[in-house]
Amino acid sequence: MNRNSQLTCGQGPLDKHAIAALIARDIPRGAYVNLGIGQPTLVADHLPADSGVVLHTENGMLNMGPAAEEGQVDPDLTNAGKVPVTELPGAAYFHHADSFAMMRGGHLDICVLGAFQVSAAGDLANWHTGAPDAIPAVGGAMDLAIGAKKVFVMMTLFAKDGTPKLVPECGYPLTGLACVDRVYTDLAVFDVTAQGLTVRETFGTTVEELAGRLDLPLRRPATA
Amino acid sequence: MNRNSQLTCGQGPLDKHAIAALIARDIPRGAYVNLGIGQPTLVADHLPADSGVVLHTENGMLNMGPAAEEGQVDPDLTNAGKVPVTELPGAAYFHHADSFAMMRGGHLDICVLGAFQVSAAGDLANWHTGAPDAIPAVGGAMDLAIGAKKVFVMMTLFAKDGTPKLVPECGYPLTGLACVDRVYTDLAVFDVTAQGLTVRETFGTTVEELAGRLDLPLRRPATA
Amino acid sequence: MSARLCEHADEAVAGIEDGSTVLVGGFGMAGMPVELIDALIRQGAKDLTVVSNNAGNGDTGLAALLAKGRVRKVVCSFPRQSDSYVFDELYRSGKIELEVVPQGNLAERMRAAGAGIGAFYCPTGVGTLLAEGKETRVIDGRTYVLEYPIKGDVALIGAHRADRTGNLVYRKTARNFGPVMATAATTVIAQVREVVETGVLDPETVVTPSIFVDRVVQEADRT
Amino acid sequence: MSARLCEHADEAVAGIEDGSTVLVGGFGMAGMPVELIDALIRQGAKDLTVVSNNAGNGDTGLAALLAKGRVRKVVCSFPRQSDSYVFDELYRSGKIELEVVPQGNLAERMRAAGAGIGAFYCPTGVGTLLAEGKETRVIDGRTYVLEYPIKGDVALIGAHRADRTGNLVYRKTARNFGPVMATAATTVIAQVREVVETGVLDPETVVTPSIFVDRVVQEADRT
Repeated sequence: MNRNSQLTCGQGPLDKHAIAALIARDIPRGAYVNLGIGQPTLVADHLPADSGVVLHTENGMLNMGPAAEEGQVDPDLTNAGKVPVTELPGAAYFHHADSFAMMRGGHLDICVLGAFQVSAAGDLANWHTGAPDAIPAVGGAMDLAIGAKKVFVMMTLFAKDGTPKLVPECGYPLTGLACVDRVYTDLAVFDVTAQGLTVRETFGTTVEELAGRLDLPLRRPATA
Repeated sequence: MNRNSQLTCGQGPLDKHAIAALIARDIPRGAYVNLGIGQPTLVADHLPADSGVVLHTENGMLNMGPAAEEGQVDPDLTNAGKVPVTELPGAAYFHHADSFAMMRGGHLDICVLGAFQVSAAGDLANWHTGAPDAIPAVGGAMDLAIGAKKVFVMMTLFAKDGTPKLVPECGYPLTGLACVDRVYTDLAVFDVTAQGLTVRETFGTTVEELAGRLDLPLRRPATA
Repeated sequence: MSARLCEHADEAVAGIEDGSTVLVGGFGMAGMPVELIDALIRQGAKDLTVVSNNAGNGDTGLAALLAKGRVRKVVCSFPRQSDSYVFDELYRSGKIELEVVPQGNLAERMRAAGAGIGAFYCPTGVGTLLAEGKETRVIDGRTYVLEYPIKGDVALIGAHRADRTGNLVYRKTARNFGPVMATAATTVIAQVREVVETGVLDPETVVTPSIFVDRVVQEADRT
Repeated sequence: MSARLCEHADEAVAGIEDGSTVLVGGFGMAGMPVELIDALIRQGAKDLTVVSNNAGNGDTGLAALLAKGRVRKVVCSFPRQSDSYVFDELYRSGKIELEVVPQGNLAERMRAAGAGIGAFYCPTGVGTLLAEGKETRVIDGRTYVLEYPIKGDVALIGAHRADRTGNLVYRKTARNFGPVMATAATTVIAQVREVVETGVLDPETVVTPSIFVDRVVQEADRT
């Protein structure tokens, strides 16, 4: 575990803990946030104790606490990944229709999701490889993708085989159309804007280098 | 008050308490029932103490008890007519969307409503006289009319001016189409069936007399 | 964002703009946020659309807001009551618009707004005046009317207790429209009888989670 | 009608017919009505459509029902899990149908069934495989997919406590689909840890009112 990774601007590539720390830094105080299953859950480890950030889990809870430690496990209290968790003061429980109404009605400030691919227009593919023998399983991903006020993606910029995951158009089946606001990766952070992808920061690389490796026009931030 | 009116078959016309007693007699044990504002609330007075009938009030409660007596009044606890009421063991409170979902989703066994007119096809008019200067006010009537498994109407058979309230077609604006199952009046009880109106009982009159006064074909029950 | 605790109802209603759609909780007086309505009268916003079950009783609360001429339109299920003379007079003299909505549609349309539903096919009102001109569809042999969400700019609701993050619990039938309206407005302002420390409310019993609540004020006669 | 208290899970599931649509509560193991599922296996109904968030784990509960070949079709949001090998094998060998539904649609479609809604325009899944062939509509500039209710013949749910009339309370995130499924099925059967006398549950905290509950059984290992 590397929970104490510090943001090292300019150095890179970042490991998953450093990406999680970056995301945590960008979550405003008191925000209501859903962290998707898998790597996005690491973001919780990097939220300051006094952040006032309230975590939502789609199986019906606000103010979810950290994973249960030994002796704290309660089979009635799990997160969306079915991992035993804990409860913080100010918690509330609700049923699934209310939980998803909360998501779909635009009440969550931010959700953080993993991705197979994100397109230049902010289309998200994160539920299905489309492989003929794959068993499709979507869970709450499509609801989160269209529901949260801001959708942050956390992923590596390139797949293990070196192909980019930030692409002109997604090849994998979509989770949602034009729903991603920002993409946090090991090599850079991107904003999806009406004018295209804007690079916010790079880690151990440059915008020019990235532009060469991605089949995409990249913009620098207006202030850069 | 005449809470002890007994059903006097063959005698009539019935007063409102006797009609209420008739209706109470026909409500099965343990049924979930909504009693409309006005005269239908009298039905509660005639339910046996051990009936197990559960009263619903659309402002968000099941197992509503009798009207509050002096010293019991709680401004947070009223019925749909805004009259202070009480709570019985087994009560539950819920919000308005849940309360109307319960009604509209077909979960109530019976509702009892007043009416201006009921048509031979079971159309109900009970919310609006259609007069040009009338201020329309519908409340929950349309939701109850289409939602309860059985809709009972409680009314006098003739208006004060002598015109029938059971009519070939309603002249007043409708509350619901083909929604009434049974009509309890001072002179007779009618079932609305696919074959037309069937007279279940008369009080101080006969089917022939009623047929003469109503502009409607009337059937006797199959067993009569 | 977490709810803000306000010292006074005037602070709680600050910034409500002319022309706003204001959802007002309560069923009769139960759950009616009287102090917030009084503060809204002092605040002065006008040309309002008010969505509420009723259209005011007597001379106080909603009726007083209407009497001041601040309300352009009322959307409600039951405007006519024995003491709704303020509304009656405005309506009959053509000084206020009225949209009568079946009570279940009022609740469900606000729920839809809060739940991200674009529109829904509803069994209530089919074949009646209140469905005239509305799209209908037969589904599985039953006719439905298409109904659209009602979204508020502001909701003023009354609740029983709040914790400092804005979680709300209600009491008895005063719950009524509060929890639904809390999901359906951009800014949700709750008047409560008591504010308790966070952690005091049993999480199983919270009816309106803090995510829906923007501002909380404790009733003045209880502070 | 008020709920019937059953002595044993076998009595609670009696009469479930072949070909039924069975809503099964739980999210993972939290809220999963394991004793009712085991009783359903003994009861023998087959050709079932099961609606549940998942498609069974390991060899017990829902997975055991699937393994017995009783289920024709699964409607769920997330069939694939690390230990969903029973489902995986049936699916890959073409022995079971699968309808994947986004989790929010699963909940909302059952809510619609329980609330009398004929269909609703939903923002989830627009432009994806799961909306293919479905009607869409642009409302206020946003595209929605038309979704229809999911109604059950039977719901099997797990709750924490019931009173003798069938009012239910849940515990923590084991609440999940139970309250929604309880509104959406013709016959609702609840497995609870404890049955208490009527009047013991605080009416403010009842999550599923007794009107929705047909049969209640206390878990065998707690009687």
